[in-house]
Amino acid sequence: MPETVFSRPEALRDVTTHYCPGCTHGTIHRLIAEVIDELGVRERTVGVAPVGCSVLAYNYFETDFHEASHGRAPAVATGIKRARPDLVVFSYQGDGDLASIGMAEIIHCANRGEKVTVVFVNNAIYGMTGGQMAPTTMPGQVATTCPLGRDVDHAGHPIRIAELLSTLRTPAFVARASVHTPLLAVNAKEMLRRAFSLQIEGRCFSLVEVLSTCPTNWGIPPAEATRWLEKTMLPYYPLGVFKTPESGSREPRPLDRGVR
Amino acid sequence: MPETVFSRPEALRDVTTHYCPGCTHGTIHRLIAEVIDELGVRERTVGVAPVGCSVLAYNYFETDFHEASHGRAPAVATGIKRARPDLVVFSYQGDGDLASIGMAEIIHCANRGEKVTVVFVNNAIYGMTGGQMAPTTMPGQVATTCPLGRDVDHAGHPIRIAELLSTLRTPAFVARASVHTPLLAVNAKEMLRRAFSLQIEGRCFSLVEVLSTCPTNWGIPPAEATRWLEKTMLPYYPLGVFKTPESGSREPRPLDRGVR
Amino acid sequence: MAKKLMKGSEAIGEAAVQAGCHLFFGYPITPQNEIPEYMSMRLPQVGGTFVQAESEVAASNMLYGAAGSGERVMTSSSSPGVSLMAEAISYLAGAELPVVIVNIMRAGPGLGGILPSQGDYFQATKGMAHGDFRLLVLAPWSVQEAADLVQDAFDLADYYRNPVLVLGDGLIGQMMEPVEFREGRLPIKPLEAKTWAATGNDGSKPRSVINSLFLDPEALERHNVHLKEKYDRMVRDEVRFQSYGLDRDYDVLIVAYGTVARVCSTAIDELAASGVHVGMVRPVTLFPFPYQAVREAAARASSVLVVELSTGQMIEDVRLALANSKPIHFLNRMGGMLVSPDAVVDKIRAMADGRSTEVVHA
Amino acid sequence: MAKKLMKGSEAIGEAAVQAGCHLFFGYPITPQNEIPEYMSMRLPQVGGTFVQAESEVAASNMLYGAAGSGERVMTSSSSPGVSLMAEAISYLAGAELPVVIVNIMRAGPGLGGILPSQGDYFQATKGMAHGDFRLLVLAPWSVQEAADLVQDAFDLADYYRNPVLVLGDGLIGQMMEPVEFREGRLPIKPLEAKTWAATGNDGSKPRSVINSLFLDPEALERHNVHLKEKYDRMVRDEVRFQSYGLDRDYDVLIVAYGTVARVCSTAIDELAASGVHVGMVRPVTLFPFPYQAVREAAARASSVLVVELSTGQMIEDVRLALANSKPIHFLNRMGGMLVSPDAVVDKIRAMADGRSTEVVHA
Amino acid sequence: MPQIVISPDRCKGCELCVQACPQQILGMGRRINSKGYFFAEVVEPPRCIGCRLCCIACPDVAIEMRVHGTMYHYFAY
Amino acid sequence: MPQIVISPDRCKGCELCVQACPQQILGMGRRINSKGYFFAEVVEPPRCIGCRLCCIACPDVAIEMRVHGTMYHYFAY
Amino acid sequence: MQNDVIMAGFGGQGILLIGKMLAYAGMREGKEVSWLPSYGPEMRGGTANCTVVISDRPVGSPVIRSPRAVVAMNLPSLDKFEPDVRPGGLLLYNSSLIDRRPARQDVTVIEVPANEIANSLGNPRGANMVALGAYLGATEAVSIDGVVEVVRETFAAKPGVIEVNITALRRGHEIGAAHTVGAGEA
Amino acid sequence: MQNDVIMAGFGGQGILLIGKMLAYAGMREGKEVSWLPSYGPEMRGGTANCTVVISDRPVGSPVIRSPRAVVAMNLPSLDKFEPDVRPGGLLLYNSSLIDRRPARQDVTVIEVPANEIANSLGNPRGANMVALGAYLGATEAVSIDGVVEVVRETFAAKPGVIEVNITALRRGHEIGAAHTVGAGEA
Ligand SMILES: Cc1ncc(C[n+]2csc(CCOP(=O)(O)OP(=O)(O)O)c2C)c(N)n1
Ligand SMILES: Cc1ncc(C[n+]2csc(CCOP(=O)(O)OP(=O)(O)O)c2C)c(N)n1
Ligand code: SF4
Ligand code: SF4
Ligand code: SF4
Ligand code: SF4
Ligand code: SF4
Ligand code: SF4
Ligand SMILES: [Mg+2]
Ligand SMILES: [Mg+2]
Repeated sequence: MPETVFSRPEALRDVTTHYCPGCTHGTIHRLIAEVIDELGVRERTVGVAPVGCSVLAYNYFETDFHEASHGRAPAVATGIKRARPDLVVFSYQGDGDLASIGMAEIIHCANRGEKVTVVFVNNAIYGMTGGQMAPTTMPGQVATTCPLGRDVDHAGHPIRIAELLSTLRTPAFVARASVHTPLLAVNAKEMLRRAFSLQIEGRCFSLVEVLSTCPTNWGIPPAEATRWLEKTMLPYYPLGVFKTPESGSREPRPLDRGVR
Repeated sequence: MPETVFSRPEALRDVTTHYCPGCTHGTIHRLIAEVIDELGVRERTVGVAPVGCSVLAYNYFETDFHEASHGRAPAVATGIKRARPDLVVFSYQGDGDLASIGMAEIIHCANRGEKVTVVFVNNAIYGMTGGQMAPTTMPGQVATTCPLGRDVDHAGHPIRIAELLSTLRTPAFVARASVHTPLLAVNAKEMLRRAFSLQIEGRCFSLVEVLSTCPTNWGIPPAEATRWLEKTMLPYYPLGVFKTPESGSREPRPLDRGVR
Repeated sequence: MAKKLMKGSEAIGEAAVQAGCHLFFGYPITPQNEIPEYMSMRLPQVGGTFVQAESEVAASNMLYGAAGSGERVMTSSSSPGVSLMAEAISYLAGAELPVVIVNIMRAGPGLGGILPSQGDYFQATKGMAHGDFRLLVLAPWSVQEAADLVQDAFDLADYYRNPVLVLGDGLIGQMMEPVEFREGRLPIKPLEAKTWAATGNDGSKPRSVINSLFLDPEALERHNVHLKEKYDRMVRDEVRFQSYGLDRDYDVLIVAYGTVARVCSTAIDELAASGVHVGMVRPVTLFPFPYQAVREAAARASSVLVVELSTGQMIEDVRLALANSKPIHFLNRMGGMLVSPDAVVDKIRAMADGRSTEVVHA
Repeated sequence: MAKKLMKGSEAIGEAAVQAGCHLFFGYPITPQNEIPEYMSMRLPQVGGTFVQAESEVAASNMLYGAAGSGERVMTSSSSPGVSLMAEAISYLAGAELPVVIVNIMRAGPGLGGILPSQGDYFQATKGMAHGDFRLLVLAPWSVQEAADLVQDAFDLADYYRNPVLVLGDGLIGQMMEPVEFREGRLPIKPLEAKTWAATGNDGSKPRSVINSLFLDPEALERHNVHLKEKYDRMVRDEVRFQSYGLDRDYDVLIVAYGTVARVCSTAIDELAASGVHVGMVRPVTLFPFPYQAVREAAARASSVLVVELSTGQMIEDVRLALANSKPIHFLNRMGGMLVSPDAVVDKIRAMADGRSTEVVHA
Repeated sequence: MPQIVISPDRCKGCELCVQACPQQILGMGRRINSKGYFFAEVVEPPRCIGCRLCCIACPDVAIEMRVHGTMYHYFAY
Repeated sequence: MPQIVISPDRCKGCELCVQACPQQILGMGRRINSKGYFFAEVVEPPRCIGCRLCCIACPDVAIEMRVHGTMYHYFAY
Repeated sequence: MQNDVIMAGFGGQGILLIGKMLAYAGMREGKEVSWLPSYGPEMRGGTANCTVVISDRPVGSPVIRSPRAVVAMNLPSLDKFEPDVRPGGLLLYNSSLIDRRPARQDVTVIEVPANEIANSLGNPRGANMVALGAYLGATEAVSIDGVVEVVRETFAAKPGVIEVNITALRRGHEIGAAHTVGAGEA
Repeated sequence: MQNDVIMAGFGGQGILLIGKMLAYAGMREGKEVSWLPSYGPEMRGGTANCTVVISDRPVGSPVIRSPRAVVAMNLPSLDKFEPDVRPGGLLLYNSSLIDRRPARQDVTVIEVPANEIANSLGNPRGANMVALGAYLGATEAVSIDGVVEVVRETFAAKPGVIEVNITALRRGHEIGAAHTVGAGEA
């Protein structure tokens, strides 16, 4: 009898997604679903979908779901978790959603130490609305609202969410992963597992930033998109764990001290 | 003929403020006004007042002003500066205003590198509305919405704005000062001068966080309030310059690197 | 329970707690800071949770998450803060979540002032946010009624799966009056278990998805029709109003709501003492508006006086009710200024002797 | 200039640029992404500035800052995004800042869908936010008119020192039609220098403070009275509407706005071909609403048909206009579904042969 | 013996699996599926080493793997 | 000779100047000003060293300083 | 029958507190009551006032433009509210801090040296209690015994101040009683 | 006189482009025109369609429920729009990708092997031009010469593709012209 050693996880519904060919949103979905399955928490997990290409995430996971308003998923997750601390709550958010309009909500959710898990999908663009500049768009990268490429003098440099959040004093798990190669995807899953586990143990807030491709709005085929990610995004968005509940405060010290 | 060596700066209107006795909002106002005078830019300076105890700041400075909605002063300042890059634009904001409701606006304003100056008055409380907990309220500190003292397990740890903003990649000047002793006030003025100067030179965004007292809502007399600030706030909110346009990126590196 | 002297804001908080509200999410704003402050003290005592949100935007979205989990939840704010909740309130209505929202109105527009106003009537009853939806809007005129309506609001919200707005003004929030909480209060509506709540799924029921997105326009149209039917049921079943002085003949009918109606009641009493009889219909639900009650009571009067703390908003609903059948006069103050009983008396006298002119619409 | 085939969104952007709009602050949202995209390309060409804000909240507050500096500025969004601007719009009205806001409506409530809708009528004309204020609301029915009204909007905003809202729907935003921009266009209002702008002060004029806060209630009341007078002037001077087919006798009068009115015009033409004459009044300004025009045109009809892409919002203004003088019928679609000319024809036929029943209000 | 099963209807033809396969035994076919995509196929099944990199890379869970008998994995997954 | 001038009507009686003065020559008077505050007074004017710490500490710009003749400052201000 | 009063003074004079005590005592006597503070501009250091209505029937307007009585604890309060007292009404003023006599001739004016009395009782913070006592003495709006009860409850946590406050209340009552004024008819 | 048409196909087939070219050519002939895309659900990979109206008088409804013509470039489009064609109208379908014949009997059906023709012209991306040509041939909604002009302008930046596209257009035109259908009366 052949044994099935790789197949769709239970927590991922058996439907075709609306994602474009090669879009790694699908990969990230699968990794989350695998972690939920492996931790055995599917029946008490509630997801929060963002507004972005993953707006229909509630159609893809075999768990209860809330569809949040644009950027406010961390607040919605807070409401759920405070109402029902026994649930496992995760939000799934894009970079426009989390790093632009939802900046206040993610920082305060992390800073309050809400025991929720945030999966932050950074594809350096607004996918759903057709390729506008995101806070994470790379310098020089062309987008529909920066047709000549992102000009850092006008729009600033890309925001690094993992770095930003890891400076908060409240204990948390913060990591950045990528799924553009299978081995990195395996590592991403490990990060997600740690993130969910810490929540389940009631330890802390957790966030995994996952670099993702948007072949459609980057205007390049999927395989090339993984190379672009590797070449352009990876040097600016280093992978790894930025903060663990044990690692304490990581904020910068003053360059020079004030007079005392 | 006696020479007047200390008197009200021109940029500070000759009126009595509505601030409580001993409230250091008044001191901070004066320092800003002195800097404006000394840099000779009063006639082309436009201030942005927050919603908070300093909501009436427009009555106190001898410059044009905008009254912003709660937390959005950095967006208003952006609008002004983009419309009229020749103006010197500063916002004056409290910790509820800037660090709570206005978190997204201050981060994105700083990250875009808007050439404006933000004076951030951190008094660890919501002054105007009667002493509710702020994001900057100290652990254990009693406030009207944390009557048993701030519980970090429930509300998280105080947010350090200077540290948070200094991790952004876009060049900026970020410093923290205090005015609870005269010598520190002199240093605070120096920080403000650098902040305004960098704006005037068109160099970068600048923010000076100034620790401030709220005798009324802390429920202690002014002199005691300065001691409380010194003892409780200062160890958690170190003074100094956190970022200069030259000092580059200060974001934390990963604790462990991802698999490549 | 014995009567307690309570501030309106505190009575609102206590009423919510007694109605089983377990979670409160809010952000300070005058003149209703005492509501979150009370809740921060009181909820932990009953095993509930108070969260000071980072903003009204966040508070209203926390409400969404907690309500979607099936708990009784509340937020409160004042005018500018409510405007920041607009998007989320539209989501709450679209996803049919039962929540109670309290707006202790202050004067606007913009930052305005912090004194009482009724300038948010249109926002509350008609255009709160984008999309076609309605809130059930309850307008108390006393601290006791504020407490009662807050309790009813939770039942109505659960029954209709719709946000309910309690619309007070700074006076309701700030004044103290005796309040009594009925013991053993029963829900005013038959309530069912919230099987729709998203609380995890073990396969024993269909998945719960709290949602207002319908990409298929036919599905969204069906949803809109469903919502409209719900609002129509509210219109049919939930109209509330109070009559004052309609047991005698009267020449003028006053229409006013909230604390303004109380001021009018004093004026009516004073006029009665001098032999002038005036009636009043006080809408308690602003949506649904008591069109019929106003129409019927006006039929017995020769003219109608609308009193509001705004440029004139409820007056449009009165005009819809009356359809030109009676002349309408208008008395208002704005910006935090209050209508006094004397001003109402004067206005009624002015109507009697022709010094007041009818409001005519463009 | 020669006619160009342009998408509505792009025509709106170009019209703004030609009206001297120098700054655009916005946040993407379907179905109007082409407006910010166009501006991001076009404004730098004319020395202007495009800023992609972090949110609609930020965009609307940037607008406030830039408008307070005396520049011509615009933002655009679609329904949920406009709800997020509510607080700032109240501030803009309170501080009397001239700005142009474009809302390309989509279906709601909540996230809803992205197809055309008119569900934001109440929000636009009545309850946009807290406090007593009004926006001037212009509703184009074609790409050309969208361009024209955007240009007029800047003049009206400056003249009244008030936000002007251009209310379109997804069709206006997405469709392409020929557009012509008049060269040497002159302002439609006499405009004065913006001496009130806060642009630094050298002592030659009083300090400028852009503000909506009035802690003294008497001052705030005066401000409210001042604003009300302004709105009354708009009501007196700015009503715009278009008559269609009123040059003949007609039995039914249609009232509809925006692209829905266009659909109705096709239906009217088709009916005329079969000998049935129907008239139409199309409000171009939604505030101020053309009450009188509707009333007068209805007087010649035996019944009125209101057509909307909502549960029925403008119909309240029609009812205010008619005050029960004519039976009103209602035809609507929702959720992104569109009214077709056939549906209008059928409805008119149904009204003729008694199959359609009058809308009666509670 | 690892066996790779690609679902023609789930495949969107992104070619990420093709890029991922260390044995280079995956390729795009010439047929179009119901959604209009060319879909991936295993060119030389016997050379598959069962590394599952293709499965992991596929964003659409279009690839399943079955094995007969024991096998070693490069990594715990 | 430095000369300290405290405006009774601007003073809110917060005592921050009293705390700041290294010479300890400032104190609170017993009179109430128009706003209901006891206001600060210079107790021993001749001992003033002109350091301006009181001026800097005062949140209400209630203290002015005038000098006759040259003087040195602790710090540039 | 309705009694209504506006009590006004500096923020720190304990005005809101005596208003609440009055309302509370009224409620305990079975009357209908309302207490309404000024919560004016979100500013510090201004004056504070509250309106208390005590009535036999449901309280209509909690806002009283022309109160039956005014208690003015400082000059700004007297300036502000003196004109509003209903003709025939009552005006109590704290002569310790107010150095002008009220001008109104058509109202009963009672001069209460509240701070002096409080100081003389060794209870400098008790001027508000003196004023409340005087108001009670003049109007009998509620019984002094009821208020004494309320004082005991209010200060239950600081038993040391109970008796001095009751003494202050009674001393005020004596002053007020010398000018008893009937309550108005509602 | 009014011509209106719904053109539909996969996202990548260049449907919106030929619709725009048609409208543009109409405008240049002095006609009133409108072009309306489906901008349905914010999703990827679905089908796209647009409605073009070309008329002698101002365009009324830009939304056409029962179009005078439909151009279906793939099966889902045929399935969706076949029922909507106005009786007596025109239905063009891309027989290269659609393996069923339309069922409607009350409309003129034109089979256009658009991809095959395009491939045979060495211009595999030109199937849309073939279809446009066929529509023009059948309706003469606007003159083919006008459209040729528009093609030249549209591809001005890529001169290499101009002639192949014009050829594709003309080949389509021939097919359509074999079935000429008059325009409707508005
Ligand atoms: C309040 C509001 N503003 C804007 C939008 C429009 N909108 C939908 S998705 C989106 C951004 C999507 O980008 P991102 O979050 O990066 O997700 P992605 O699609 O790239 O996965 C925007 C701006 C909206 N729906 N609501
Ligand atoms: C939208 C909105 N939310 C809330 C408020 C109420 N409010 C006014 S000031 C303030 C906070 C003030 O605290 P902070 O910013 O720390 O300033 P401080 O008074 O301490 O100087 C709040 C919540 C408001 N005016 N508008
Ligand atoms: S648009 Fe980009 S992010 Fe969205 S589904 Fe397509 S590839 Fe993925
Ligand atoms: S309340 Fe606090 S911050 Fe506000 S003026 Fe008083 S002391 Fe200063
Ligand atoms: S399992 Fe490994 S070797 Fe086999 S097809 Fe997949 S990637 Fe290639
Ligand atoms: S990775 Fe999956 S979707 Fe992509 S080509 Fe391979 S099997 Fe198909
Ligand atoms: S100047 Fe210095 S020494 Fe003189 S009074 Fe002030 S603090 Fe004291
Ligand atoms: S510091 Fe200023 S306000 Fe304070 S006591 Fe001294 S002089 Fe008065
Ligand atoms: Mg993205
Ligand atoms: Mg503060």
